[in-house]
Amino acid sequence: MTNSWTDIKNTDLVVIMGGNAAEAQPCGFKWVTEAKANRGAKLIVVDPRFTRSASVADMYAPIRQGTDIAFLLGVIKYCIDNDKVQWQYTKAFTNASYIIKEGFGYQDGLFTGYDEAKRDYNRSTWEYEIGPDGFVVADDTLQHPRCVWNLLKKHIAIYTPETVERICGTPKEKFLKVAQMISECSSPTKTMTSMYALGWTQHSKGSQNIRCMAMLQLILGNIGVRGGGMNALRGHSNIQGLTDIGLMSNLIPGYLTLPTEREPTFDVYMSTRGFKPLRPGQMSYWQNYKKFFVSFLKAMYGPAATAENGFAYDYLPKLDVPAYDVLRAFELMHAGKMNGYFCQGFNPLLSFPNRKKLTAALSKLKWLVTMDPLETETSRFWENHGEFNDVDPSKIQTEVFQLPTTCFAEDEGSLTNSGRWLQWHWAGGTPPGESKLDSWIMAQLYLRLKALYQKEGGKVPEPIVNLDWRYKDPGEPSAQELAKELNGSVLEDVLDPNDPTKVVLAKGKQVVSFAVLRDDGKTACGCWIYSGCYNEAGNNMARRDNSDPDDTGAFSKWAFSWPVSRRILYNRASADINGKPWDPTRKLLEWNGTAWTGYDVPDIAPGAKPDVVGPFIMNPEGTARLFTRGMMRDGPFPAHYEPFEAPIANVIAPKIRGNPVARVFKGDMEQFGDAKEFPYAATSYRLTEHFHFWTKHVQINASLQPEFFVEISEQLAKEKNIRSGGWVRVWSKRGSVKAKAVVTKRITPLICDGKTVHIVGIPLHWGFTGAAKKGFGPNSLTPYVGDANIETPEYKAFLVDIEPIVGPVA
Amino acid sequence: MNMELSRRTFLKGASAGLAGTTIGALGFGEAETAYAAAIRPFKLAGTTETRNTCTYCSVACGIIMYSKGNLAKGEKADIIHIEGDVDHPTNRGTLCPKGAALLDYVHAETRLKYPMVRKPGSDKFERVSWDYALDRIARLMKDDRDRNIVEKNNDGVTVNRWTTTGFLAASATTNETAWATYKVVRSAGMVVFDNQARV
Amino acid sequence: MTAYDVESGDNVHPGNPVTVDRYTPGARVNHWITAISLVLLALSGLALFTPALFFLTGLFGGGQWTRTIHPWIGVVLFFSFAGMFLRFWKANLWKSEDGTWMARLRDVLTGHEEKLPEVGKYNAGQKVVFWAMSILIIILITSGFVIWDQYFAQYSTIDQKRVAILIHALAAVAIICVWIVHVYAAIWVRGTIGAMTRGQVTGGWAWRHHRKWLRELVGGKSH
Amino acid sequence: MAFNFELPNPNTKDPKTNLGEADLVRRSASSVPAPARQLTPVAKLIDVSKCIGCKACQSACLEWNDMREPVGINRGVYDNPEDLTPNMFTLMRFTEWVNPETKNLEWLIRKDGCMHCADPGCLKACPAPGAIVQYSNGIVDFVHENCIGCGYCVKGCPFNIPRISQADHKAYKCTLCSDRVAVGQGPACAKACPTHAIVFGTKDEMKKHAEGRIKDLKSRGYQNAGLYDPPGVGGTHVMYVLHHADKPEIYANLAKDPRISPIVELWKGMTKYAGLAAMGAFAVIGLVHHVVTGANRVSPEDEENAKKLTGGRA
Repeated sequence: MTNSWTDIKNTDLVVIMGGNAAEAQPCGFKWVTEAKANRGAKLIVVDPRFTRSASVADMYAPIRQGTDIAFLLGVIKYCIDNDKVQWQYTKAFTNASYIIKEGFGYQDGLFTGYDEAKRDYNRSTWEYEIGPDGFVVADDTLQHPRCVWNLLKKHIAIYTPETVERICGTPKEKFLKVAQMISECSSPTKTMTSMYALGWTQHSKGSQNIRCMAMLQLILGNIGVRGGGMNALRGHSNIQGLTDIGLMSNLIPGYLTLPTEREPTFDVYMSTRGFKPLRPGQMSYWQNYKKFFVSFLKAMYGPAATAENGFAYDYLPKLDVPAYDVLRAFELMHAGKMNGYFCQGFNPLLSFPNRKKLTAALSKLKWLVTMDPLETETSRFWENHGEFNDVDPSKIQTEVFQLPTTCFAEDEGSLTNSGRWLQWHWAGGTPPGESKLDSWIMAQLYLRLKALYQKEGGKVPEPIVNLDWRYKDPGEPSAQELAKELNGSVLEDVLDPNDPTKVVLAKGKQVVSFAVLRDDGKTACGCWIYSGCYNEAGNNMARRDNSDPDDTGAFSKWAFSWPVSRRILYNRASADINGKPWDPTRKLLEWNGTAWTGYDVPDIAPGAKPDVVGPFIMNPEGTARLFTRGMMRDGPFPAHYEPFEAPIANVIAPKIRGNPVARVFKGDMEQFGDAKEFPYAATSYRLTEHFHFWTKHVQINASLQPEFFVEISEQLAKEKNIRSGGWVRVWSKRGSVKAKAVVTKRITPLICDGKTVHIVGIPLHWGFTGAAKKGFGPNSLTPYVGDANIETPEYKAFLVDIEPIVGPVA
Repeated sequence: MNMELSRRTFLKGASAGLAGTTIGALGFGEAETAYAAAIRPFKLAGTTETRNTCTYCSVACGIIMYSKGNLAKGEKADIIHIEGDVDHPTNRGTLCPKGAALLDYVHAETRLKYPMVRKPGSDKFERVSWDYALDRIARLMKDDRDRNIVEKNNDGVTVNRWTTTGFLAASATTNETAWATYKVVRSAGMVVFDNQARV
Repeated sequence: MTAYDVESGDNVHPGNPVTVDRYTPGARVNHWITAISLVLLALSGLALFTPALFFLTGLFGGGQWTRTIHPWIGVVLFFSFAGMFLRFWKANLWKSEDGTWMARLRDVLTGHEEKLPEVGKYNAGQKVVFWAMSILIIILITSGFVIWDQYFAQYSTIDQKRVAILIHALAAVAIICVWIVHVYAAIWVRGTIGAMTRGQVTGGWAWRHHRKWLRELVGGKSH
Repeated sequence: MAFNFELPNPNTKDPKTNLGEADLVRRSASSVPAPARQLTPVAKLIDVSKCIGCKACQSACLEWNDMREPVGINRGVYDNPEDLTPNMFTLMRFTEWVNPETKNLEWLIRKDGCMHCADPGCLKACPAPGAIVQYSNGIVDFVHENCIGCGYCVKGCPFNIPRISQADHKAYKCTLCSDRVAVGQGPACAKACPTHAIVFGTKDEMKKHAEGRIKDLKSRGYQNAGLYDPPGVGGTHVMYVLHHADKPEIYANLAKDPRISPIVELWKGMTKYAGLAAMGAFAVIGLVHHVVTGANRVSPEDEENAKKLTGGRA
């Protein structure tokens, strides 16, 4: 989220697309109802199903899953065609006026530089034209044919309301009504907020779905303002935190990146991370990269990280592929290239696509360790549960450890919500049996591994034995100790260069924020963006002052939000080029002639002149990108691509299947089904009564939504002679499930490219453990392919067939 | 913990909203002592309150756990009720159907209590001690790492990459646990490393 | 010829005084089971019928027990009465003299039986009681099942239950009234109760109240 | 302040109850002295137009009341359990309704449960003294110690709410969380409701709040938006804001003009008195008759005649 849940009350228009907040985040959705009740805000829901969010919407428009980009580019075109653009904002704060290199082009659904064999682009032409002064060439009049604005207009020209209807199946008049409502928010005094979640990410072009809406929000001037923004609802309580802290194959805490093997030394690694400004006078905040990186290495390896050894740069593993994401992990497992696997509070057997493949993969492991407070299907993947898990234990040689952990009620620490709030919580219950804290388990494993290396020696012991593990009780580091490490501290006194008698930073003190971090090894910081969470002022994550001056919804004294307790990202963009708020009634920051003042912590130097320094300081341009240069693998602009399994061919580029650069492993391409064999467009989702695979263990929730079902329209039910409440079989090229049928008016067939497309909805909460009835999950059916940029599996759009059956004899 | 502060600020912030609603209506004046036979005795009287955050989605609703026994005082604490925290800016005391049933998560029949191991080819879990489990796992890790870690790639670049053992991180553990996990996993050279954000 | 309303077991014993067998032990047991059931039903029913009489639940071990037992006693009553019905229905068929008897109800109540036609084993009054009981018991058992929620809740709508419970109440009132008449008559007409206790009446009683029946008994002996 | 009707966190230290026997205004099958004080009437307002059908109310209700519902099955609908039960005091009822005027689908979701009528049919029908009570703040509550499980309340209720437990044969329904209200809190469902579709306060405040909501709904084109506070039962202490108040029946058959069934009125009214009178009359008549005419005795002549009749043949 660029903004926060409580800020949503400041909006004039909520667009829920690619999400279902009422169902998945009801208490956050409250702020939508508050905006409606108190500001007269309107709610638009665009979704293949008439969801619980739609039930309280002012406008609902159906859309075929996997066609959001066509819809959104259509809206952008509508806004531009009808001059519904926040011009001052677009001109000042985006790269609309920048000139793109000669030779860039787009045609037949492909950008320049496509290599079909590699399924990848040579992205060299997706770049700005750099002038002799080393800065990007711009044309503020937006006349230049190769300026971003004109390229954009050219790129979206095909997305007329007719084309949108043809691709998305959204009736033209509904699309136009939505586009009109959205376009009204181009007024500087009207804001729109975008609420999205996995309905956008779980596609082979998920990143572009989101980026497309971000572009729309930029030309409407809705980024950085109260009641605006791009708000990722996020699924799990600390998914944000785990990502911030970089628990991913290619990440280092704070969105730094793990070196690749093309970066053999510290200096080579840093050389590509200079980030010098691309426009005059810009901050280009990543210029501080080295400070954050060195402080991280000091936090990891302490005294062992020295300037001489490049701060133990060699200890870090170097990647040979972009990332070992979960899909690659299970691909390797399936190929017998992995021996051990840990699942910490994670249930992959139900979470990743193509369950058959997952079971086969897990069966090839030598050993598997699961850590969970609850039973999981993964920890019992080897156990036979009839049709629900049809395996033969005697044929599975995996050694499985099931380690019992505490749950939220029994541990202490902080969680980061989707609004980037780090909130501390306290333990209040005695753990059952011998269950233990996850941190205890990790510490115990580490100490034992370390002891083995110290005793026996072995390959590359240094990173392990030199890991900085100086805790009061090494066997059980306390939450406070770990939190302080994340915040960072001073390792050696830092003296004032002008007056060596003055100590600027005193050894042993917590750093106040990342602003004082250093690249000389005198500071350590586990996660620079969290710096400030636990400084000398104490544990700021535990702050509980819920006062909110002038009811802005900022709650700036509540807990801690990264970075440096900033509540709204890019908040400088809430004011115009002279620093005056776009909407005085929704003031966030204001330039008082010498400094920025207001309700939030400015995300720009307090003295940075408004007409000089752009708001988007993380970009070397200082502006936001309508054209992303080479940053994304599948194009500098979003373009419509069908899902890999689509009921119709790509209307714009019939030859292209799916996202042309999405990674597909050998053997998986053959496992994609086509519309002839599997005529119905399926999608998967959550229900409000359940949370993933956890609440099927919870008696109350199990009773509120007891049994696995699929949802279909009355028309399809009639065609297939399926009775509501009756049993059906649903199958794809990869698997088959049995479910109850819920026949509903909330799903209606769509007409796409002249063809009737029926939608099959498949919720995901059932398995073979817990209190609820045993059932299946959609991952028995879904294809093994992910987003081209971040490899999130394509759960939201795939093909199935369906038939009525006689119920299983229970 | 932090109860007083929050209570104060809560009253400061919220009393205006409350004045003349339920409390006002029921007019706390001469409170009557005996419960009416009709009315269930108030079950939270004398319980210990602990503030926590809902473990489910990223709205991160504030919750209060009510327990018999006080963990902070080293007593055995049995949680008997969980309710939304009205002091919390986001949820304002409300909870969704999952959050409102958190109590049944804490006390779920399928909560795990003891370390278990399933031997190759076996059709059942067997209870083991923590020491057995942890020593065994550490051993398996070391053997696999020593056998398979890639120290240098073909170009002789030091890569210290361990790809034959992987780690999937949780989505509901604390940032502090996440950091401890990161340190352990990365220092071992593991790159097959991911979390729930992927899906 | 055998008489229409002489029942098996009826018999005359010449002597001083003459005695007449009116009810067999079977019939008497049957009667008293029915009688007790009816009384218990009335008491438990009334307890739930009006708060004023709720204290009667005390006799049955409280409200829960009263609610539980009442329908079961009803079942007992139903079968027990069914037994009596089979014994007595024939003798209770309506005859011409019953009309005349009814027409002279005044003389009946003032005890001028000499002014009445001779009647058989049952006079019109007794027959009315018999048939009223029969009909009311059918109504009560039927409506009773409709409101016996513990087992039959799902077989009727709430509206049907409402109607049923009203009918049940009305029928209950009626049957209690009929019962009062029955009991009073037995007390008022001395020598009657013996018929249901010892099973016998004196010849004089038979001569006075059921002369036709007596004649037939005596006549019957001649063959 | 974001929201006006936020409910306080429970006070665990010294919860003082402020609701008791002395506040009873009605007691089933018995009478109570007029209370010394009149509590401000409270009400729960359910704004159907804000409800997202998330079932948080059901969840909170089960949890707070220490009730659990067995795991059922899917019957092709979202309603679970399929109906109110002795454990499940409140239930989301889902209706997919196509608005004939706009042709748009409207997913009508109504939280069903006890309406806490000012004139409670259950209490009127109940034969067990003190099994059902009504407080001066409007709460109608069941006292299980006194309940005999006869099910008369089910027949008396115009909304089909009470359910009889097959386990302990007692009637159950929403208590409006009398135990929470007694100590100055709102019902568990209202505290939990994520969108504040359920709010709780004094009845006057709730009516005022409803007016605002209705204005907002009318501004969004719901011309027939209105408050559901049916006069037929003297008004209720659980009220609805409906976007189509002109046809409550589309909300899973919400009674259009609910009142205690005339049959129940007849049964608990006339029948009772007339019946007792009739029975009394019969008894009295008998007595009088006996006094006037005396016993009907068999005379010696009768015995003689009987002897003659039999002896004649001897």
